[in-house]
Amino acid sequence: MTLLQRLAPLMMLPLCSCNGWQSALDPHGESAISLKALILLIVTVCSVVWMLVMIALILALRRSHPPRPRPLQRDPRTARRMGATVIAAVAATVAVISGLTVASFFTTRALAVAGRDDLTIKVSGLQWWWNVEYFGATPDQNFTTANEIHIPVGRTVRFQLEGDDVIHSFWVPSLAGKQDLIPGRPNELSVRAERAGVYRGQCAEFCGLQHAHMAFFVIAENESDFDKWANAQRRPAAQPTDADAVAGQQAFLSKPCAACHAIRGTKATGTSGPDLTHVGSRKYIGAGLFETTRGSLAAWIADPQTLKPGNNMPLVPLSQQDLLSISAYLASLK
Amino acid sequence: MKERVVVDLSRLPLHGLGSASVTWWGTLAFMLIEGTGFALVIAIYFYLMSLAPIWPINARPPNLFPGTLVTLILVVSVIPNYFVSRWAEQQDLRKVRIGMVVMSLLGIAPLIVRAFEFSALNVSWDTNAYGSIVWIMLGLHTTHIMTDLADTLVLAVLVFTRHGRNLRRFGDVQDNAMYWNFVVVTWLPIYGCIYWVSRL
Amino acid sequence: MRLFVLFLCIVMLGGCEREERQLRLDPPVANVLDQIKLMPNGIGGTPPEVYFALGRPYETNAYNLSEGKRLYSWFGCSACHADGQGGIGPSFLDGWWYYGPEMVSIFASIRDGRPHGMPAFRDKMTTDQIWQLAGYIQTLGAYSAKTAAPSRNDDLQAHPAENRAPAAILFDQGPTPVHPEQGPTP
Amino acid sequence: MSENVARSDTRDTELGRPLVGAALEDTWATPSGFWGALSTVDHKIIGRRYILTAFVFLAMGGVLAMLIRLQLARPEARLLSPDRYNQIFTMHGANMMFLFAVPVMEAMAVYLVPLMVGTRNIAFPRLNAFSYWIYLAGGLLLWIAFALDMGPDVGWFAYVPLSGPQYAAGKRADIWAQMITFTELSALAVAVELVVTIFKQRAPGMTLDRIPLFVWSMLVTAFLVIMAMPAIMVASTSLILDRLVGTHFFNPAEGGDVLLWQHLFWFFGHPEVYIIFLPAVGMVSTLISTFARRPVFGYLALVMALIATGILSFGLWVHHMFVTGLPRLGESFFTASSMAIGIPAGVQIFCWIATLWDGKPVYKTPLLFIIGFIVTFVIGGLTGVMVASVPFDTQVHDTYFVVAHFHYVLVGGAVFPLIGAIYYWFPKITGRMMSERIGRWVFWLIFIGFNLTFFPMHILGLQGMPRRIYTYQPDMPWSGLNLFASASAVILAAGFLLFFVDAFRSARYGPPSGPNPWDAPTLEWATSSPPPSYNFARIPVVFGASPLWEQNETLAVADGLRVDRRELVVTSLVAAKPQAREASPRNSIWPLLAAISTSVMLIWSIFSPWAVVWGSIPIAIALIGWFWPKGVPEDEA
Repeated sequence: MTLLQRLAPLMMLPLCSCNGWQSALDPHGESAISLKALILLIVTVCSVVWMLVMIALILALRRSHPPRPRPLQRDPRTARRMGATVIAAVAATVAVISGLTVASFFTTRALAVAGRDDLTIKVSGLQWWWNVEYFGATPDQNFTTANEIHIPVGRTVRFQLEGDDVIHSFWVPSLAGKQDLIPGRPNELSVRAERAGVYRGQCAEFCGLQHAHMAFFVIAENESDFDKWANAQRRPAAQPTDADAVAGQQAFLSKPCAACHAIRGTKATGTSGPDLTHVGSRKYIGAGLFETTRGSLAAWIADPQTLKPGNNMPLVPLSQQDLLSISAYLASLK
Repeated sequence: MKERVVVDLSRLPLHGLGSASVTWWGTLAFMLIEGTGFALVIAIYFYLMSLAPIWPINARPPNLFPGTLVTLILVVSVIPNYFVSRWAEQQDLRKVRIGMVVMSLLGIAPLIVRAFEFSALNVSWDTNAYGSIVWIMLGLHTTHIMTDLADTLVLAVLVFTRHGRNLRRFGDVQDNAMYWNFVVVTWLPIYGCIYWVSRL
Repeated sequence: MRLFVLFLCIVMLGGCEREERQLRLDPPVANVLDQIKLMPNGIGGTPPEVYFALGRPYETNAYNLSEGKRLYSWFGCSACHADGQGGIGPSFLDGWWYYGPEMVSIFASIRDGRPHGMPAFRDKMTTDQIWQLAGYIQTLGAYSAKTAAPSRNDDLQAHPAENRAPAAILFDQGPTPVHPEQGPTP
Repeated sequence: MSENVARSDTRDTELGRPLVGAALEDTWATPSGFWGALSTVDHKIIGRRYILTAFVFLAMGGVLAMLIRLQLARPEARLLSPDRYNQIFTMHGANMMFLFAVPVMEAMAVYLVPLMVGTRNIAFPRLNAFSYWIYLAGGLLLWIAFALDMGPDVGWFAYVPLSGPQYAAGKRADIWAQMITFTELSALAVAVELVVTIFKQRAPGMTLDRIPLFVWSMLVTAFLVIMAMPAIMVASTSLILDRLVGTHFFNPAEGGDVLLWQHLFWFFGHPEVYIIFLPAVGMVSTLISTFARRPVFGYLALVMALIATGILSFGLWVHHMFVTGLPRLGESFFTASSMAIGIPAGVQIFCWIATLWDGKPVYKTPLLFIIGFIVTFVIGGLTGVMVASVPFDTQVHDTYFVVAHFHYVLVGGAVFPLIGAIYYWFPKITGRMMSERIGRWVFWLIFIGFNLTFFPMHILGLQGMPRRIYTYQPDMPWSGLNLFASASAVILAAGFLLFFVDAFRSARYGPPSGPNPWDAPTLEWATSSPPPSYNFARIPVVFGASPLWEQNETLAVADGLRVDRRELVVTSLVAAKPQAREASPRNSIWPLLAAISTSVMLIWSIFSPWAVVWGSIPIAIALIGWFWPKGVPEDEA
């Protein structure tokens, strides 16, 4: 039992830790909630089983043994009793196991029928960021963003998951279980957020150098906020007003930046990097690396290979002035 | 620990044939390994086929002639193979010598035709997944013909040396014959896949 | 034993050369790498000493070559040169190049552009990237394959992979017809 | 050689006991010196090497593990670059699975099985030597590559496309794939030897129901190896072909499929777990019966459980692919099958507990490790039941929960029994005892260190920490438990260090053990420790499942074998009736030459397909030299 006593506090720990904005034990999505129920059920049952086995083991070791000089001398009565006990124990195992199988099967069914999907979002995993496409009523209503997904609370959202280079895995523990993004095999995942909030997700399938820094955020907000956000995203980038930002735009377009990044409404139409049209409005840059501030933008542009070694954004030599103005421009893209 | 002799082994033969020989079991085990390998490549073939919209993937099905010829040679070769095995069991060295020469020739013949079989596939290994898998199947089986041919040739030489008149040699000849049957048997499903499934 | 150690050291050098992944090129080094000396005719020339000091990383290092392959598609080279067979622009596979197969001239072609339609990528790519791309393009037309050269893409098979000496394989087709308007013939 | 031929056929019957020993020694001994070491085919010498090498790899893998823990001890640590880190965790996994866990279990069998079935050498001793050299070459290939910054960096199951031609630059992934070929080659060779040894070389009278349970477990394991490993060889070969000559097995654009890799890999990969675990089951059964002073309870049930586990293990590979979007119904089937394998496991656990309950436990270090095994392995088994559930798995797959799970299964379930087994058989192998006092320290350090290190990982996983990340950000709630795990890992490492120290010290200065220090019932204890080169002066004859307990005064033996040539008894498959006095090959250098030429071919073939053509020629020559009769008495028949 000593082991159990030592483990008990650890067992409790997750259940009380609620800062898990990326935690299967702090669910705010329909499926995550039912999954937590299943997790608790199975964990409880298994803990009981484990304790029973340990009790049996301790009894076996503590038993006061009748003296038997020779190992091979058998006692048919004990043999029979042991046989019965073992058979009973095995029967119990079978019962527990089939019970758990049934339980998990029904949870699977519950997940499979996740209600009518009325909002579809296409998420593509790339080394090492997430490209997000929203589909409007008409094609011109479509828009693209990156690493930040807004969804309306209480509505079932269908994510179309596509791996564009290697296998990634889309996982927002607080909302739902994970689903892989596999090249050549599109997958789908239905998610419904029950409470408004910011939920962190992260790539769960090893995908190379920066697997560790491939996070994204799902922001669940009420219908009106969501629409407001969507309309803002549809608009092309705001034209800069203050001199600094204007200079920044010039620099951005004349430097390599524009070759990989798109900013709708400008000549920057690169597609190999994240869309920056409203980068200033996003909570984080660099796939969850830093909160978006002018400072962090400047730092990131100045030396991406030190902050996120191996990612595909090159170290572009920039003058102090260019650096400042570009970061000012990007920060202004709300 | 004191010892008490309860069994006298001195009457036993120095070497057993068939299931009394360890090499026989060893050969069997290796056949099991390679058989699993063949089963797997065939499984891959059908797996890829189930994914492809059309099969074969933009390629004409292979020309039947060379493959069928190889199949005929292999199937026919089973008959002398059976006799070699029998003669080995009867420990008739003279017949075994003839048989081994015949089997060597019957091992070389399919290899010659096989050379043309690859070009008859009408697809290259790097054209698409269909090309890759048929090349692998054919290549895997070709290596088996080659290895067994090498074994046959060495044995054929051996039976003409002073080591020929030896129960072990006859055992080796039997194992080799068994392995050749295996090579022939594994070819049939592969032949079916490459030449006929692609025509379905 | 000593021989074995010696052998190890050789392999070690070779190994590191081929496989180490230089993720960040220091700006000063990048600056120097930008200083190539080119012949007046824009064909031959020499790279800066540091290029050799680094062990000609852009020709021998597998990671750089594969990065070059990625950049080839990211910067739309295929728009004119297809997968190397050429189209609007000349082919790379025939190994018959207007400006020769030297790294410096490839580097110059990409950085500064060439007459008759080859644009300059000076403002679109960093020095590091241009060198990587140059190294990759050199493998496209190589007569014999490098073991460090990239292999096929998870993509439709357009031409044999670079690590299989594509040029050597495709030479029997002979050089693509000369388009004089595409620049001076060497 | 010639005088051997000249010498007339002499039988042990004609000689007295000491003379027999001397004559047999003369026939079976491995000549001392370098040449003898390279050409030996003695299963004990090769088994010792195998075990030693495997433990060296364990130590090296452990160092990598400590580096991993060091890096993860605090958020955004810059100790290791992501590139290095990816190589390190890949090396750790590949090394532990392919260079330690599987080989060490087979190595124990190579040493012990011939002794336990009462024969003089393993079947196909030269193949045995070959398999060791190949294994060594594979290990060197991997580690030298790692030292050259060429170490694989794609994870130990190397999922395509990440390991494929486009995304894995250079030869790193090929080195991983070819290392697999080396280790699988050696594993398959040993599997064949074991099957044949167990089928055909058992002591007269050792019928199927008298085979020691460790031998049974190795028989099942050997069949698992034979059926499972071809899958990974096919997989790694096709990966190399994709990368080298541009085949399209895993290229969706040309009709290939990315998931095909996962199917092939896990069709091998799941049985792999049982290839590692079943030998441990055998060890536990053997040790428990010795230290409970009882024959293990439910012999038949345990054998059936072994076989059932072996068969089931091929029916649950898809539970590694629950989040790849396969049809839900199929997944539910695999949930059922994965859970079902818990039943044989239950049978085993209950039989062991029953044995302890019935017996009179002697608390020596080996038994401590067995008890520790039951405690931790049950946790591992139960978390296994958890991840077998599809919905549960969608939350914990590829997280630290799974990391914790398989460390509980592999370390708790296989390494604990293994260390127990080393403490148990060490006297047989070296003739000296290991220290009981240090043994207890080793046990408690490893047991506590292990649980403190890995239990928190369950929680980390549920808190959303993915595996294989080289660092994590400070704003994640993971740093506390990670630091705790890293600190506890030091205790674990200390335990292993102490174990190695004890082993080395005892091998030299340990107290002599005598033939049967534990009063154990199986045949390996019927001969001296360490056993003579010929294992048994006269082949034992058995009448029960625990011979040394049944005939504890005098051992029934058979005679009539020749002493002037290497001769052993071949018996029938079921009833173990003597069939022949088969010869066992002499020492030979050819296996080493064959291994060298094979290694050259395999490594060369990473770089050029032509290696397969030209490289095969020396292999063929070596094999002919290997099998060509040399006119020694062993050729007589």
